[in-house]
This record gives sequence, C-alpha cells and structure tokens, in this order.
Amino acid sequence: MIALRIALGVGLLFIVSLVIFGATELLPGDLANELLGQSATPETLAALREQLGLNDPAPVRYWNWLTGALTGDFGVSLANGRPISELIGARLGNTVFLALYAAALSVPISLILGILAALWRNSIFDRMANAGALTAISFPEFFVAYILVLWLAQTGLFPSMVRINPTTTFGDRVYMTFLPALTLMLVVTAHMMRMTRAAIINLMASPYIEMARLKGMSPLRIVLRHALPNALAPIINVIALNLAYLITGVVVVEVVFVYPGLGQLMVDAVSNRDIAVVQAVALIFAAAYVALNLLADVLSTITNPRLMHRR
Amino acid sequence: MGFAASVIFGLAALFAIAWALRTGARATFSGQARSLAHDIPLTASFGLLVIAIYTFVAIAAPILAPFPEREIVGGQFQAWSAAHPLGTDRIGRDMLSRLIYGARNTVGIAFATTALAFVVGAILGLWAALVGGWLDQALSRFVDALMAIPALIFSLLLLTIFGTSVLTLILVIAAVDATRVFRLARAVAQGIVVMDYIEAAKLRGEGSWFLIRREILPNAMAPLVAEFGLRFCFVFLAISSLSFLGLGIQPPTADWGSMVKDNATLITFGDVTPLLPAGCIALLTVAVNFVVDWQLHRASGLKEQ
Amino acid sequence: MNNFDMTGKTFAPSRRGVLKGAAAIGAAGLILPHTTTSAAAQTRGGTFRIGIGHGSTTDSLDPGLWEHLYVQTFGSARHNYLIEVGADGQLVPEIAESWSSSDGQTWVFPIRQGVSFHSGKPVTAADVVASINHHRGDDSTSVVKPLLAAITDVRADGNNVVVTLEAPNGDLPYLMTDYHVPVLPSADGKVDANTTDGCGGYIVESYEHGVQATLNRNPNYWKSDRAWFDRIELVSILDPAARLNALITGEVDLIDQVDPATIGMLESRGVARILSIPGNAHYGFPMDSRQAPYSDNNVRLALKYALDRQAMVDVILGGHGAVANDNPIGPANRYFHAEMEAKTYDPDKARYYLQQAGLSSLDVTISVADAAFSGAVDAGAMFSETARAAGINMSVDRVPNDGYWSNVWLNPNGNTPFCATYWGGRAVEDHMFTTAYAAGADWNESFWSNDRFNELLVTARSEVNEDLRREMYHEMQQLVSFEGSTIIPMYNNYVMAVANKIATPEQISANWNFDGFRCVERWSMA
Amino acid sequence: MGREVLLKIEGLRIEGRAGEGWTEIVKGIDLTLHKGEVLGLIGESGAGKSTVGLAAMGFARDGCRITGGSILFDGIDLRQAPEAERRALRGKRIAYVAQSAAASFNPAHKLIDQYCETPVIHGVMSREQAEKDATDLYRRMQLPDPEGIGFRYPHQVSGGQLQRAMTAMAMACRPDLIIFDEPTTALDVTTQIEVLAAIRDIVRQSGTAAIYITHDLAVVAQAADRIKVLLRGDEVEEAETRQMLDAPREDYTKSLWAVRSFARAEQPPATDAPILSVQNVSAAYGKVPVLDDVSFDIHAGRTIAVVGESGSGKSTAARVITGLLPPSSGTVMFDGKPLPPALKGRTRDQLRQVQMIYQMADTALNPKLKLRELIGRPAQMYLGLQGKALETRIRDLLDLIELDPDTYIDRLPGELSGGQKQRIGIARALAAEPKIIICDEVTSALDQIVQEGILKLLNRLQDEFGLAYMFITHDLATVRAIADDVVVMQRGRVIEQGPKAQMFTPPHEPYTELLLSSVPEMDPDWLTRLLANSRAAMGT
Repeated sequence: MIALRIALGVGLLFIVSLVIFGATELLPGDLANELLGQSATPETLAALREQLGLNDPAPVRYWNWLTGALTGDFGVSLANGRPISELIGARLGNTVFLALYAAALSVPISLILGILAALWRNSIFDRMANAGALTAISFPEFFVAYILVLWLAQTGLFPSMVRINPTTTFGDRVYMTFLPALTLMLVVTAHMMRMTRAAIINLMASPYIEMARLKGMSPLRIVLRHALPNALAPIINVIALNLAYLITGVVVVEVVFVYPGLGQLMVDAVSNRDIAVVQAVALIFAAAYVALNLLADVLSTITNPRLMHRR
Repeated sequence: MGFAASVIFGLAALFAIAWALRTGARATFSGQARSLAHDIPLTASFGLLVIAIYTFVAIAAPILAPFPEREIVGGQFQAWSAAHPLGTDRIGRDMLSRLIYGARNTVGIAFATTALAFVVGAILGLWAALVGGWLDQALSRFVDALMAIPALIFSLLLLTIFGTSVLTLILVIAAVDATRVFRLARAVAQGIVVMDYIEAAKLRGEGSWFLIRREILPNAMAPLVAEFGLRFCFVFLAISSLSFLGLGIQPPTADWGSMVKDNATLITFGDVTPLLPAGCIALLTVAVNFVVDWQLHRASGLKEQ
Repeated sequence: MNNFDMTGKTFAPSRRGVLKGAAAIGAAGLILPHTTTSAAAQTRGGTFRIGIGHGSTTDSLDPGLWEHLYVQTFGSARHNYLIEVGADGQLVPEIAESWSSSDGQTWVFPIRQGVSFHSGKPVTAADVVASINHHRGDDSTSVVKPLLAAITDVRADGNNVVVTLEAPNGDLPYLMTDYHVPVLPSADGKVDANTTDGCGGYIVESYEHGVQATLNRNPNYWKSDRAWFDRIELVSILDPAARLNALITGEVDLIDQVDPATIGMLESRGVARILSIPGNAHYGFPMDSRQAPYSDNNVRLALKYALDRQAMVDVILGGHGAVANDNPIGPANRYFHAEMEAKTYDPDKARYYLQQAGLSSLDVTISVADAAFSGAVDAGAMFSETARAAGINMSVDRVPNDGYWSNVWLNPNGNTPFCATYWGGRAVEDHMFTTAYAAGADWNESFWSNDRFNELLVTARSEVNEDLRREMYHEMQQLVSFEGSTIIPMYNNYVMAVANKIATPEQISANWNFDGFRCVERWSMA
Repeated sequence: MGREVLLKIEGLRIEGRAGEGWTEIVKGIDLTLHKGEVLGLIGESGAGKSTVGLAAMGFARDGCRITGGSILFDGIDLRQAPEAERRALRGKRIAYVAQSAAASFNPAHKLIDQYCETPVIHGVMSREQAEKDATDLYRRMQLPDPEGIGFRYPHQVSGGQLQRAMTAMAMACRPDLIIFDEPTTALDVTTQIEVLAAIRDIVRQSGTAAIYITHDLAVVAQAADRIKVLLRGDEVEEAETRQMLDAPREDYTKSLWAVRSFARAEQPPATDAPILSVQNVSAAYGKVPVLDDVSFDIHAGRTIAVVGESGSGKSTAARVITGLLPPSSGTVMFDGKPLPPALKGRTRDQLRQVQMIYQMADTALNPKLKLRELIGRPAQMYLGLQGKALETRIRDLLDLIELDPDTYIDRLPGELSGGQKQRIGIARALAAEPKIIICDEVTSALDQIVQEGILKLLNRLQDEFGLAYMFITHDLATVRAIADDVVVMQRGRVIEQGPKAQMFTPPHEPYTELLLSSVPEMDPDWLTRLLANSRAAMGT
C-alpha cells in the first residue's frame, strides 16, 4: 500500500517537473537575457547562451536535466555555476526549521483552542476564538508581519530581521526566528483550529459520545478521550496541509524578515529563468507536499484501529 | 488610541444595527423569511449587514465617492480633513474615494474569480466522483500534481507568462483555486454518489450531466457554499500577496490589496493609513465567514432532523 | 517584489570626474595619492552593516556579470581597481601608480609594487593583464565586452601594463575605473572569475549568495587612510519596509532606496539621517519614434507638456531630485544647456500640439513597472492623470517587473512603444548621446534618428574650440529636448539613510550610489 | 407489589426543538419502577419512548429539554440535582444499553478500556479488579473467548457479541437500573434470540431493575414484567405483561396486536412462462464471491420473496437483475430473451421494465427534489410525457398511492413521514409502467402499522396492474403476508425454494427451520420454551 503510494508520489513529481519545465519554457526571455539585463547585446547574448547550453531544443534540455536528476545530480545553477545542492542545502534547513518552529507554536495552540471551542461551543469563548482566528487570517501576511515588527521589534523585544548562518546556535535561532514563526502561526492557526473544532463537534452527535455521557463521563474527558481520537484523521490531514504550506508557501514572510529560505530562492530562480534551480526547488516542494500527505495518511491509518487491526 | 476607540465603536454600532434589523425583520416578515429571521444568530446578521453594505458601496461607488477613483486631488499623504475625510494617498488621490472604488474592484474581481473557480472545479470534481475509474484517477492525479506546486509560486509563474491584466489575474487565480474546489467537490460528491437515489437515477438510464446537475449538485451545495465563502476571502489575500510580489491588480485601479501594499512602509511608523484597506478586507472576511458558519450550521442541523 | 527589480541595470559609470584627466592626458599621474588626504576625524574599529535592496541567490562572483548595488559594493570592499574615482570626481590612482600615453592610442600603467592579494600573492602586471582580458575575446560573457572592444592588445612590460587601442581615445583611464574590471589574481594568464580573493581593504569571511556577506579588515591593506571599520556585513533586504525596520531597530547602519514617502517620518525618529546626493541619473519615458502616433513630433511635444514635472519630483522622488527638461545631460555636465525654454505642465499647449498633429484626442498606453525605476508605476498613474486634462487618454499598463528589460524596454515585441526607463548619468555628453541617442545605437531606446543631431555628434567629438563645442552640444540638447522622443521629467538623487553612529565625509561621491560603492572604505564610526 | 420503589416519574414533560420553536414530545408521563422489576416501554417511532428512557437518567438529548414533572431516583430528584451529582449516578447506578452497539462503542478504544472506564472513573473498583470482573461478566454473557475478547476493538467483534459486551459494560458497576433502548432491533433474527436470552438472564440473576424499550411486542413480551404502551408522547395503557397480551384495553393497543393479520389471498401455482428468469448466476465483488449458481423465476402477477439474513446475497441478486453488477457467469432472461449483463448495454425500454424500490426511502429519494420531479421524471423520460399530460400523470400516481396531489405535489421528501416517503418510492417505480418491481426490504424501516399500509397498497397495485414483485426481506412475517413463492438464501446460495404453502410446512431444510423458529411469538413463554428445546436438541 505504502509502496504504491510512494510510486504514485514519484509519478506526481514527474508530472510536476514537466509542468514546471513547460511553464518556465513559456516565460518570456531566458537566463542569458536576465543575467545581462539592459546591457545585453546580441553578441554577448549568443556567447552566454552557448556557454549555458540554452541553444539546445527544450526536450533535449529537459532530458539532460531529467537524466541528471535521476542519477542524483541536480547539476549546477546556470546563473553562477554553483552546485545546486550547495545552493539549496542551508536554505532547505532554514525552511524546515521555520516550518517546524511555526508548527510547534501553532499546532498545540490550535488544538487547544479548537478543543476548548468545541467543548464550550457557542459560548463567548468559542465566538471570540473564532472571530479572532478569522481576523488573523483576514489580513495579508505581510501586513501581519509589519504589525508584529512594529509592536515587537521596534520596542526592542525581538530582532526585525533574521540573520542566521550555519553556525548560529539553536537558542539564537529560536530567538531570532520568533517573529516570522509567530506571523506564520497567526496565518495557519485559524484553519487548524476551525478544523479541530469542526471535527470534534461533528463527532459530538455520535452515539458513542452519547454513550460516554450516559456513562457519567466529564465533558473534558468526553472530548479528549472519546471525540479526539476519532477526530484525529481530519486533524492530522489539516496539520499536514498546513505544514506543507509552511514549507512551500512562505515567500512573503521570508521577504519581510529577510529569511534565507527556499521560497525566496524559488522566486529568484524564476525571475532569473534559472531552470535547473527552479526544477530542483519545485521538486523539493512537491516532494514535501507528497511526503506530508503520505505521512498524514500513514498516521491516520495508525491512529485508526479499524485500519490498523483488521478483523 | 482614538483610532482604536472609533474602530471598536464602529463595530459595536454595526452590531447594534444588525440587531435592530433582525428584530425589525422578525416583526415585519411572515412565513419562511420570518423563520429565517428567527433562526439567524447575531453574528450572521452582522455578517449579512456588512455584506449588504459592501455590495451597496460597490454598486453605488460613483455616487458615494466624493472624488473620482484616479484623480489626483491634493498633495501626497495629506492628513485627515473635512475635504479629504481619510486624507490622500502617496500621489495625492483621495483615500476615501479609493477605498469606495476599491470595494467595487476588489469585491468584483474576487467574486468573479471565485465563481469561475467554482464552476470549473465543482463540475470537474462532481464529474470525477460520478464517473470514477480512470477518469477520476487521471483528473485527481493531475490536480494533485498542480496542488503540489505552491499556489503563490504557481500563480506567479503563470502571471509572468500571461501578463497581469485583470482577465489573466482572474483566470490564473481561478485556475489555481479550482484545484482546491475540485478536491472538495469530489470528496463531497463521493459521499453522495453512493446514495440510493443516485443508483435509482442510474438505473433509470440518466446521463452524467443530468446526474451532476439535478441529483448531485443540489445535495452538495451546502459545503460548496461554505467553501465559496472561504475561497472568496482567500482570493482577496492571494491578490494582495501577488500585489506584494508586484503582480496584482493594475494601477491606477483602486484595489485594497495593492493599497495595503502601497502604503505598507507606513506601518513601520505606526501610521493607520494602510490599516484602512486591510481593515476593509478583514471585516468582509469575518462577515462572510459568520454567514458561512451560520449556513453550515443550518445545513447540518437540517440533516439531523 | 524587489527581487524582480532590475533597477541595478548595468551602465558604464558616470564620468563626471574625468574633466581634468580628459583635458590633460598624461598629466593625471600628477594627482597626489590619498595619503595626503586629511584623516584626522576618522576612527578605526566597529562593524559597518549595510542593508541593500538587491541580491539574489543567482548572483555571480564573476565581475563580468555584476549588475546591482549588492555585488557592486561587495566587489569594492574586497577588490581594488587600476584607477579610482575620488569623492570629488577626480581620478585617483589605485593599483596603477599613474597612467600616461604619448598618442592616446598606447597607454602605459605602472603597477604599484608591494601590494598583495588576501592570499598573500603579490599583485603583478600579469594579474592586471588577465583581469582586463577576462572582459575581452570571443568567449567572454562580460557585460563590458562592448565597452572594451576598442582595445586591441594588453600586455605586461615589466612592472607596466601596456594597453593598445584601435584609435586614439583619451577616455581610457576612465574605462579602467569601471566597477566590472577589478584586479583579480591570475594563474597562467587566466583569472578565476569566481574567486573572492582580491587586493581590497576587506577579506571575505563568508558569503551566502543573496543573503549576506561578512568581511574583515585586511591587516595588510596598502592604504593607511582607508578601511576604517574592522568588519563589514552586507545584508540583502529586498523589502523596502523591512529595510526601514532594520535601520530603525539598529540591525543595519546604512540602507539604500529609501521610500520617499517615509523620509520625513524616518528623520523625525532621530536614529538616522538621509543622504541625498544629486547626480546626473535620470528617469524617463521613451517613445518608439518609428511607430505611430509617436512618429509625429507634435504628438511627442503634446505628451511632453502633459505631465507635471515638479509634482513628479515632489511625489515620486519625495523632493530628492530635480526637474529635468527632457535632457539626459545634467547640470553637472560641462556643456549642460541651462537656458533652454523650460517645459511646464500646460494642458493647453499640449492640446495645441495635438491639434497641430491633426488630432482632437489621443489614446496611448504607457507600459510601466517599478523595475524601470522605483515609483515608475505611480509616475505612470500621475502622468495619466495630468494628461487627461489635455485630452490625452493614457492608460497605464503595469507590466511585470520580472523580465522588464528584456520584454518591454526597447519595444522588442512591438507592443510596448511607450515605457519607462532609468539611466545612471554619464559625465561626458558624447558618451550619453552615443549610447542612447545616436541613430542605430544598441540602446537607442526611442529609435530616434535625427540627421542634424547625428552630424553634430560626430563633429563635436573632434572639435577643439571650446565655445564651438559648447554651442554644438547645446544644439544637440535642444534637439533632444524638443524633437527627441524621450520624455525625461526628472534627475533623481541617490537617496540613502545612514545611522547616526556612522560618520560620513563631507563630500560624498555622486559617481554611483553609496559614495561610489566606496562607503565601506571611506566611512567610519562616529 | 410490596417492593421498594426505585424510580418514580411524575407528570414528565419534554419538549423538542422544531425549527424556530419548541414542541412537546412527551406530554405528562407517570412511571413507577420497583427494585428488580423490568418494565417494557413500547410504541411506534415518535412515541417518545427513548426520550422517557433517557429522562429516567436525568438526561435530555441536545435539542430536547425537560420542562415539567419530577424524576425521583432512589429519593434523589434528578431534575433538581446538580449536573455533577447526576453524572455521578450515570453509569454507576443507572446504566444504559443503546440500540446499536456498533455505533455506541467508541471505535478508537478496545472493549476492555471502555468497560473499565465506568468502574474506575466512578471509583467503584481498580483497573485490575475491573478487568477481572469484565472477564467474568463476558463469560456470563456467553461471549466467546471471555479473556481475550475485551482486548479487541469494536469493529473486530460481531454485532450480536457487541450488544452483549455492551450489556456487560452496563453491568460493570452493578447498577440499580439499566435502560435497554431497542437492544436487539438492529440484529438478525437468529442473533436476536441469543442476545435477548443473555440480557434476560443477566437481569434476572443480578436482580437489577430495567426499562426495556422496543417497538416489537413479541420481544418485550419475553423480557418484561409489566408493559407500558406509549403513543405520541402520551401513555395509552399499562399492565402486567400477560394481561396486556391477553386482554389489551385500548383500541390502539389492539391495533398494534392486530398488525400481522394481513395476508394476501392464496394464488394457484404459476403455469405461464416466467417473465424474468435468473439462470445459474454467479457474481463477485472483485474477488469476493457473493452469488453462487443462483436460479429462480419471476412470474407476472406473482410475488416472489427472497429471504435470508444479512450477507446471504439476496440484495446482490437484485443488483444482478438490474444490471448494476454484471454476473461472472449465468444469464438473466427477460420475456424469453437474455438481458445485456451491464446497465450500459440495456435499452431504455429494458430499463423501464424492471423498477426498484429501496429499503431506506430517506436515501432513495433525492432530498432536494420536489415530489413533482421525483415522480414525474420517469414518466417524462420513458413515456415522453410533457406539460399537461405529465402533470395529469403525476397527479394520478399520487392518487394511486393515496396521497392528495394538491397537498403534496410540490413538497420535498423531508416534509413527509417515513411511510409517505416509501409510497413516493412506489409511485416512482409505477411511473415507469414496469412489468417487474424489485422491493428491497421496503417495509423493514417502518413501524408495523405503516408496514401494513404499504403491503396492502402493493397488493392492490399488483392486482390492478398485474405486476410481478421480487420481495427481498429478512422478515418472515412479511413473507407470510404477501409472498406467492419463496426463495431462501444463505451465503450466496439458494437453500430452498418453492410455493409459500410448501415452504411453511415441514419438513424444512435446517436453515429454514432455524429462521422460522427464531421469529419471536407473542407469548411470554416462547423464548423459554425455544431455549429449552434447543438445549435439549444440543444435549441429544
């Protein structure tokens, strides 16, 4: 089963690479154009194109890239000749760190808020949490980020930008990355909280919940012990979805906090038509998406006795 | 903090009006409308009121706005005054007028985009669920592949290829959003296609289009409508994110996302100007979701009976 | 987004400071080295952190591909050049101890002895030759290849480097200041273009492309009155608001591209000051003169009268600039024509010219992107507004920043005849005109071709009579201004904000931003 | 009855939310229960019997509220007591056994964990003691593998076993009162016997008082000491079980007793060629075989009943006939000609000839379509009726199923009662003017009185139009009422088939025998007798 899913995932990555390659082919201009900018003359363009191998037809270039990628060689950045693995390495780490950090903040909070909101549904708390979460996602990300900078960075509590390098200690990293993580937390919490609440409330009408109430169990115990385990599958799925977002969709936050992550790299590479880098990053994103979905499915299976323990 | 106070006061006033209107509706209407009015929670009536106001403002923008949308009528960043109640923007256009026209442009574009995404995504999703088999597999895997590409970056790529006219903006965001709608529509429809009435219709020899249109769609409406509300809001945010990346709605068209972006550096200095369009977006988002929550609650409530 | 910004387009540097050198070939070597410059007020130490609105992971270390402020500043911090442009605009010898030519065709540059690269390897004439040759030859991909195309031979002669030209050219020393041509270490006659080694004031400690670079003071730096800071940190901050925040919160000490809208508020914070350096850089709107309706000069004039130049300076530049009269030659130029009739915003006049063109109204589309210059989109909107009163219906098409210079500028697809542009100033009139206004020039963005202008351009080059020459250049400016096809509403200053704890010299170079990229070695802690 | 009163309910009134307001669903019920006594609470759906049962625990479902009366449990006023006190009683002194154990066990936890929850949380015993006790109770409930069964998850245990496990769980704290809410309704007849016996035994052995809620008189007769009959929230009458069975006082009670009186007139054996013939059909879902060499004939104007428990393949046979599941071998002949195996290969006329009525009218009718469209669509599609003619036809059909066209034509299914919905299903089938109607458990979701109406209607229509019915059911009473021919199926095979008279007279195949003997009879001693017989049989 999992082998099939992995095979499907690999197929998916192949489609993604095709789509991305096709799209970048459609982009007006090419790498040589972008590198030389306004100073491009036909002569230098031709020389640069020749050097970069841009004169091959598209299918040939795709094939070259694909065969390289299949043997684990993602090649070098066309723009500056650095190995792509080197370009991506540190940034991938940064992206994952930020995503996990934001998840570490937002998952417990959204679970707790979602559970409490389900427990006290239609109460003032429920309404306030709901409206608050909605308001948080209603503002554009960069707006939220700027407001946090205004309140928390200009007052000197946290740095307004993230300056980390591979030698930064974990503690410093946590401190310096707090604001971007907080921004992302505000962005994703609402979704997860609402899903948790909905999943639990959805189950609250189940006969076994009524049974638990008729067994004299306390409301908290009913929610935690009887509803939550059965609501895990949708909650895990929404967490996976948001984690995927945290890894792949945080360009804006990266820009605002000058965070060296993959999103920025991807946008750079697109604007420079550095197709090798675009492909590599797109594949990392797609792989993250596929892997997280797979992980969510596996976890859903593990937490579901009906699937784990066959008759 | 006068600003914060006036915001709180304004929201409270909106709630009060919503409450008054609901009371009025309960007293005046009869029949179904009356029971609707009885049913409606205060949050939802607040949401409806806000949506109504936005719609009115969007339609009546040319009448309401004191100045034309694009005309430079003063110096840049003028303070709030009688002539310009919300001051002027960075090149001296009247902020209030831009906000009012922004309602028309932003809401209109977001609505068109969401509607398009829903027509395409829902039809394909319902179809895939109904037909199943390889068609379902092919469509689903393709959509999976598209969803595996981050939405923002994919939109960016497409907009760069096709340019940033309002039409391409609508098409691109709708295309990206349609994948999400597809997933939802398919999931919802999978619960419906196993119902006996679908089997009955198949036994009758009905074609796919009839099944989708008459048998599945009416029963999938509730979750789709709820999703519509959320997507509608996400489209706003997507447009403003794209504006941030330099690919949003064309100037000098007034649009709230771009207006936030244009004045974003002012936030650094605690200036409230960018807060106004952002607040407009947020208020509508919250309002729409209040209504959506109510609708969802009604839909699930009716099901239980 | 700013990473789509290509504002750091490559231009040959301004030649504002070459006045003297150009007039007295061979005498330039007499200019005193910097050791005599007073340095009493400057203190050593400290870390200078610069936030720059450019930088990308795809940035190359190869100087032939440098194109924006980040790599330019980074380059100046670690490299030296043959010749430097001083803050006052004069040429200052750097790795070349002096320069001379008997005929203007063969140039000799004696190489300064005792200077070594960070690796310890001494700087030799062979290194200089290889560094120059990197930008020459068929397989060179250097941006300045066309600029150096007139060089037929470069060779080392003992401690001298001898450069031979196709034809006499007094501007060669000026070419050697170009930021693309640093002195790099070589081996076997080739440079390693991707090295971070140089002979400049700072040694690279780390470099993450598109993120940050850290450099430490070169303890063996040959200049004793330069490189005051112990450490330099260059951070790429693309978002304007993030740059501002970084300055306000003290994360960085210097930022470029300050949003004019926030200058007042920033100054009132009292943590930083604004440096606004006037230059000859200018913003413009070229029209493709081959294409109707722009082929009619009346239409062009109508458009020229249909915009409010002062308002643009005030709004787009926040006052940090000056009104331009469709003239690419700036007030700092030798032959600047100051007495031309000024064009002011005059809808009636615009209407009149429209009538002259036989039109009652005009529909045009201007393609703009902030990639052309910061504020170009707003400028387009303002232009469109003021034009309406003149009966010109101008729609603003915001095109993507991404790919602006390849897809929009120079009207490559025939659908963007009217767009926005940006030029760093040229110190020498001939250079500016030849680059962008001579018929058939690669970068003649308006495809303007004027017989009289072209004739004057050639004769003026060889004219020795100063007054006649002035007259010719004045006439050319008149032609460009009133018959040309480029609307140039403003000269923009280099606007940067610097923290109060940094001391800046009294004179800051107008030759490029950031004190000619040399802020890293000229400035110091307060 | 000198025994101590355990529960005393007086003037109980409960309201349920209905749209914008509240309607009363329990209208002043009095109830007295003594220690160790079993009270049967019976009534049709909507009688309020479950609501009363839950109220005995001081509990009202969401959307319900107790508005009047008093509930005294062992001297404690459950209405006045704080929630914490009520909660302390629930599970410990008053336990509940729900209708569907499969739905009422939490799928996420093992049986033993759910069992131990009550005694441990209520502080009655430690976890170890509880586990030991559970094994003992499981054994007494005659569950297989009493040591191991607790460590299974609910989905790993069969429905009948789950129901017994739930009864064991209810007994965990040795409560004074157990509420049984239709504990056997969802089970197959043969399973129902076992569970019923187990429940009766444990209640008697432990001397617990119980309220046994059901709609099935025959079942309640086996378990209860007294019976109380409810109708739409009101009490109809209450009496000792035997007295109630022998001499019901009220007309309503009598009508309940009389339900099974309907029977279709005996038909002579069929002589004509069958209109539809299933010939040696085998079918499978994927690789799982579900039908094995099944053959039977359907004759015009006759009703063939296909009987079997869940999983016997009777519904699959219908799916093969309709073309939803193409058989892996064998053919279905219609009017002497083979029908194309798959739905897609059949012509519109072939589709028209075989119509289907479903068990759950709720899911068989699109809830978003008005009756006009629901009924009109087949007429429009097959017969090409339009406009006025279509309208007339729809009205005629509504008349046929005894619903007033003016009132109902523009209603939605949600606005109808269960019986009315099933009638719409019938009208929809009739609209196609078919030769054969397949009725898949069409009455099993309905109350008995309503069932009777539907059966009578079907019978009348059959006579009127000469329809052939294929009647899929697990209910032998229904078979007795309307079948002409009977097919008994078990595990995908036909066990026995023939005319009704033959099938209901011995000798039977053993499985048929078991089915027949498992149908509860309206005799308080029936279960005791049956168990004694079977034990005797096992003993020999």
